[in-house]
Amino acid sequence: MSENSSSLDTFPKVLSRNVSQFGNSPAYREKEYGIWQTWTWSEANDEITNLAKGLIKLGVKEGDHLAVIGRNRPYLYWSLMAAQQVGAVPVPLYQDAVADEMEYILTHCSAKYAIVGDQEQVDKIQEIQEKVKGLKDIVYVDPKGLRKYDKSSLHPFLDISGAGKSDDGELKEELDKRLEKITGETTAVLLYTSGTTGRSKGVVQTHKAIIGASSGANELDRWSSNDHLVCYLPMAWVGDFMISVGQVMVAGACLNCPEGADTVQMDVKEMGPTVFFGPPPLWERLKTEVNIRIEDASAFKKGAFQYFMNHAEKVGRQILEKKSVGIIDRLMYSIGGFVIYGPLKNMLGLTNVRIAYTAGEAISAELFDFYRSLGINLKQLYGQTEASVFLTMQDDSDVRSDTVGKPIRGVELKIAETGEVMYRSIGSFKEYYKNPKATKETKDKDGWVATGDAGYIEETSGQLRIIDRAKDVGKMKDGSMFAPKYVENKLKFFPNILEAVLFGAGQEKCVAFLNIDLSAVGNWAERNNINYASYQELASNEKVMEMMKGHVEEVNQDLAKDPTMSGCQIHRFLILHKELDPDDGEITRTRKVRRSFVAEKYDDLVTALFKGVDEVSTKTEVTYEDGKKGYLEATISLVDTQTYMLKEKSDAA
Amino acid sequence: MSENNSVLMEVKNINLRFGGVVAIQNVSFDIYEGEIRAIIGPNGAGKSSMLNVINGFYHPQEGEVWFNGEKRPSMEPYQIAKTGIARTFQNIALFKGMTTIENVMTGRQLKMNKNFFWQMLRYGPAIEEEVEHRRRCEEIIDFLEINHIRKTPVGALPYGLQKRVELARALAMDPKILLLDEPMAGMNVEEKQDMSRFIIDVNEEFGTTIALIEHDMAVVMDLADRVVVLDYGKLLADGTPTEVQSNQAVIDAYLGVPH
Amino acid sequence: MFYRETGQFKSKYREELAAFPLAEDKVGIAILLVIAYVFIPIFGIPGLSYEFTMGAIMIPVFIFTITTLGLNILLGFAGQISLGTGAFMGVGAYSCYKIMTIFPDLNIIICVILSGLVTAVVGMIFGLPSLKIKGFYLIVATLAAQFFLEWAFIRVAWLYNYNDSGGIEGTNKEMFGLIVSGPQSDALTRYFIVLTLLVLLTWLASNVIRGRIGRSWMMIRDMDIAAELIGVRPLTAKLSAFAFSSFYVGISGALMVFFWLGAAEVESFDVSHSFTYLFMVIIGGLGSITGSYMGAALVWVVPVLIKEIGKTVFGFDAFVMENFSIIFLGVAIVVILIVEPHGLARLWQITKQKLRLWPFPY
Amino acid sequence: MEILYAIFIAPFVEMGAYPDLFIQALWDGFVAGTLYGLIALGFVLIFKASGVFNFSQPILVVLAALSLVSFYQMGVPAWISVILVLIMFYALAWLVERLILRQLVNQDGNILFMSTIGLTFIIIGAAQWIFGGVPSAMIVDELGFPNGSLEWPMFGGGVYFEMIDVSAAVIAVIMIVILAVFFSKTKIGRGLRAVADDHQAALSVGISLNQIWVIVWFVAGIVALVTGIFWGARSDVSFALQIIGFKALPVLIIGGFTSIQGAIIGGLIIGLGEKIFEIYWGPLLGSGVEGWFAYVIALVFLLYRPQGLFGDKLIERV
Repeated sequence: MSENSSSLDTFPKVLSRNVSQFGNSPAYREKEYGIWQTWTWSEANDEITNLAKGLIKLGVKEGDHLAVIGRNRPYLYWSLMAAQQVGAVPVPLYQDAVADEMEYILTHCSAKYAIVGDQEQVDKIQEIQEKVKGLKDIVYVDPKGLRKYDKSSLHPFLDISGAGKSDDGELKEELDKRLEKITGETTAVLLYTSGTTGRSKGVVQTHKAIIGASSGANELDRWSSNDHLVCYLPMAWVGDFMISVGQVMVAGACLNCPEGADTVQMDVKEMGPTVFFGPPPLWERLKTEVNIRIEDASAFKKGAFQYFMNHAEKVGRQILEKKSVGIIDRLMYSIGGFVIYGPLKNMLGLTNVRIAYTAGEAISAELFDFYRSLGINLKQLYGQTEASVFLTMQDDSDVRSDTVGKPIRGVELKIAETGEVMYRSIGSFKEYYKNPKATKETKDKDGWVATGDAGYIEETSGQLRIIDRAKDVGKMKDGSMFAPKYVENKLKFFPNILEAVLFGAGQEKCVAFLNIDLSAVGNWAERNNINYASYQELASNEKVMEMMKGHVEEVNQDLAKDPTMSGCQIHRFLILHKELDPDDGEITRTRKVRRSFVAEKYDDLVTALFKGVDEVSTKTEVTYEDGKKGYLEATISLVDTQTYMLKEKSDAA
Repeated sequence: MSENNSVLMEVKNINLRFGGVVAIQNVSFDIYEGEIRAIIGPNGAGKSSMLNVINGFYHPQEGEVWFNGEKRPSMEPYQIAKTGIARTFQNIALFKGMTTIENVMTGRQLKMNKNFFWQMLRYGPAIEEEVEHRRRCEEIIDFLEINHIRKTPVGALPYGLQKRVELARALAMDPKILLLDEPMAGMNVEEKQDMSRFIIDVNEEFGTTIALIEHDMAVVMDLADRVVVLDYGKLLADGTPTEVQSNQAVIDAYLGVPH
Repeated sequence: MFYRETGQFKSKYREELAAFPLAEDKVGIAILLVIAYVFIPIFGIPGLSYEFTMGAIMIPVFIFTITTLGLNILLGFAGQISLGTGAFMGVGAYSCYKIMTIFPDLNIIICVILSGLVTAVVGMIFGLPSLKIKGFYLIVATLAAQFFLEWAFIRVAWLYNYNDSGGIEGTNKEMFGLIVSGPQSDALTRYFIVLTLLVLLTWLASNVIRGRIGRSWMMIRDMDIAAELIGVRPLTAKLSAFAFSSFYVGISGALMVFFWLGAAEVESFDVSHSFTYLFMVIIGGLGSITGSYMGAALVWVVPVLIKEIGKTVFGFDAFVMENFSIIFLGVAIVVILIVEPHGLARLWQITKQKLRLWPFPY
Repeated sequence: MEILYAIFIAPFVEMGAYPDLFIQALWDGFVAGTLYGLIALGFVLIFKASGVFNFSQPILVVLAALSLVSFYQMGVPAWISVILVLIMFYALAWLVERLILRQLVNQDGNILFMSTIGLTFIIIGAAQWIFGGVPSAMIVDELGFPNGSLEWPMFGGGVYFEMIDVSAAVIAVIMIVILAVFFSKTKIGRGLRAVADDHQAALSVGISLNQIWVIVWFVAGIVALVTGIFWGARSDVSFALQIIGFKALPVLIIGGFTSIQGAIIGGLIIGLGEKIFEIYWGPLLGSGVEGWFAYVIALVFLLYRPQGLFGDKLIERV
């Protein structure tokens, strides 16, 4: 960043810097009406200012909370910034949250206003409006279907920003007054974590923290105003906020919003972003898709694909990392680039990608190498909401799949005696909103924040390595280490396994629940002439169980190699009769398993696994898409698996 | 439905014959501005023929069509289209050789008028006109949520979507009155719900007057402000859905008969 | 494989409406233009004599591409079949001849364009029956035009200035001090003129087709009743298609006589030629400009090459090779109808699609 | 005034003044019409049974005449030549079904139509290659047809009836009767009709579609042979016959695509019409109008009765 970055400690300041430096370059694009509608930084600034003035006119006071709900659209990003400008606190919410969750958050932060995307959100809020006392006005972006609604507390977005536009100076004066009061310590956003336990907590982040963390990250990866990316992850997720607001603003880059949820992939391909962020499941899905589509290609294409992918596996990473590679290999790689890698990246829309990030969970080495060998600079990063995301990142020269990188500028790390990773960062959160107790538990008086993750710093490389959630790392009955997430991730690296939940703390043996991946296994079933009508039917298929057994035993074999982990081998497992679903509270919206909740809900199944019976019948409550509840009954078979001795011994034998 | 009930269209004493076959016999009814008017009746009751009379494809032997408060002189279909009548067809009549967006653009044909010279150069007024109307079509595409199939040749689309593209094409004409010939025929329940929602949205957002033929009584009762019942080419009943539903003649002729 | 579409986004409708929205296609067209304007004039076609290249391949192919474009506009875009193409070319040729006679000082290019306009008017008149009749029936109407015009070319002596031969003949015509047409003109000069006209006419056709008028033709073609109910006036749509199509055919007829053959009689415009042009359109692909190029090239060049190779390499008698090329045309049309009724253009489109999706199959 | 007289009065005056010439014209028109009708009949047969608009029918006529004469010239006895031609046509029908129609089954009518144009080219090329392109005379005597002509004196002049024309008329009538009986009374004939109406229905009756196509093309070939013999006798046997064969198109327009009577009546209308017009009005236009007048008659018909003489009025539905 430029030398005066320290003085740019608030978003309004960053915005005006962008207007003066990059005024005519594109800041926001949205695919609408078939083309990419574009706003330059000056145009975006006008939009934001108008909206801010309009919000003042609407009666938004400093310190008010303003909820923002909807799919990724420029108007909503502007809403976040306009809210900041008027001194209010923007609170982005998950657009697919059920009314119940929404009610909790809106009540908790006593939101007075909401800016929403469309009719669907309006309906949802109006449903709970009676219970959420403080909520005064709703502003909507897309007027479709809302013509006949009662408009007393419902305003079209264009009216609000229109009011700001037609301002005679009075609002401007007020806005300027409020802008002056904003400092680096002012709250920039209130983000609700999708807590894996209990109700979500509101993380209060200041301007300084977010800008600081974003600057550190941008510096490492050399972001510039020429970068652009497509936002498609939920706006309420901290990652999207940090990238689409923090990093984009600090770099003066361009943010592209897709046309709709169905068209993301198409839009990414059209836009060809230079930076791309995707959680591991997305990378997994893309690769699966590639494999499925190649499977149907002609023998010639398949052969070429195999040949060049093997070659890429051999030298691709070295070439990407600028290591020395023989001239023949280099030549073959560039031919491969024309024939396979280039077209493949083109089909995935990743041709122009300079940096690709993955974070949130562990990624398998195989998957990681697949993308890197194609020449896509996929990197890991590690962070959390409380740290404004960025804690450690990987430098281009030192990228690995099993570590998460070194601390970025402004971050200090230490490992507590318990093995928990602790940090002190410029991006550290101010507090949990209305929850001083939790704040105290997490952040000590010296500013060290507990991550809740167990891990260690590799001596050779200085990179951080994460093992598991600190509280999940337990002991088994014989005292050996029980690290469920570590094992679950190994399981989930199989494309056929969507989710896994491991149980075994305080027990003699480990057992597991599995969720099969319906698309991958379904595809496999189709090719093997296995008929199925539903997830449940496929899950209870014997051949599928056989396959899962194979996967589990492979993991066991792998675990047996590591003396500290060999105790976590899975003795028995079952394939769950339903997919873990955020609507049922079993996983969070970011797809993290709520372990204790699951253990409690499926207590009968866990007991059965430990007891050693062969079959168990159960009845489970499920929530349907429309919010109605029902029951699902099933009889599930339990499968025994083979476990292995420590690697050294089996080798000898 | 509008409150003042001003009549937008009225057919008076229509008689239509093909050779010796009587298709419509002395039928009269009116359509209010802004309402959704349903025409129902058993197969062969003359419903489609009625739409064909309204949009000028058939010329009735006797009877008058009043539109916008004026008696309509005898006109060719393309001239009638110009007066602001658009329609969809029972058996989808999309232009199979074109994509979705091209099909919707055909709905703007009437509003475009730049001459051959500019068309050949595709420059200046011609391209400006093209852009202007493209924008309008894109809005309709967005409204009916068919963005993702914008560039798909319509022949490759599933039935339900084809129906929606056809609706988009009709809407692109910015019609005063929209005739829908069995818009939900052959659809499953979910598609029917979607289509009903779109019909209501169109009626509300654009204020378009809609006359539709539909078999599904539940749908008609939900959608329509008023219903005309035809049977063997004759008018059997005319009124609100509730009135029609309780009309004994209708029950005997139509509702009572399971089909 | 060659396509890298990622990042080729459009932020204006104008970009979206461009003739070649993809950068790779633009490059492809540029390469073709360079080949046509630079490579071939300098090097000819490797393996063939320069004179043969120009006189027997390039110039006629370009001229017949214009004819095919014209017929394709009518048949492929507007869906109106015509077996009178040969005679309409005659209209172009004879009217050009008359215009040159009446205005001896008029620039020949203007004469050619005027003769296109005359043909457009004639085409429109013979297109009138299309308002009432469709499909196979229209074939008869256009055959009426064909035979009537053929008759007129013989019986109306005014058309060929009452000369004894009964044919028409070009004289030397100059433009910017260069002899561009007639017995003493240089093949290369004629090549450039014909090529430039072809490029220009292709551009115009692609413009019209993508606009309002082109759409009205396709509406009539795909579903005439729906088109009418949407507000397309059949009279305007059909007659404009006949006129525009005939304009192209007429120009190609004039070019054929005055920039290629040098002289012509009624036989050059008879019904069997109409069939050949129809084949060009069908083999190339109905409703495709690219197809018009491919169809004209294939249908013209392959028989020429068969004859040439048969004569020079195998020493076959010309009559045998003539028949052999007729059989080739027949077989080609049957095969293309069986393999891909939409012609070479569709095959090319499929290939292109595969290249775009490479290495995926879909 | 003069021109109006020339158009509207003079021709009729002439007809009245020389009735023998008029009757001669009628007779010539009648014979030509019969032959047009026969070619059209070939179209109708195939269209009725397979929905294919067979553009190659005229060239089949040429092929029949040409191969017959060529076989004879090679030294094969006349009647054996006829049998050889029939065998050849059966083989051709089989090949067409195998190589073309079967590959294009379920395709649109236009495509089938185009494929028959392709077939036309193949036949032209092959026939010219094998039999040469030189016109030759039809072997009328050798086939045992009566020679010479009859002259009936009347109205102070005389009308000539060529014996071969009389034979043509008689045989045409016989063929039509046979075909009519074939279609309405025999099992195969009814099968053929069933195919045209409904392919599924025909299949369910147990008739193979492929067999039917072979049969119908063969029958069309027989009709072509008959036509070829008589037309070859009237003019030379050459490829010019093909152009004359196209006259069957206007005949079809007038008579309808599916009607056997229509084909004959249409043929007569065209034959008589163009002959009379050529003789009485042709000189006004510089003669040679026979080349296109038939099409004009058809056009006029189309404009007033688009469905032809024997078709039903269509009600368009949407």
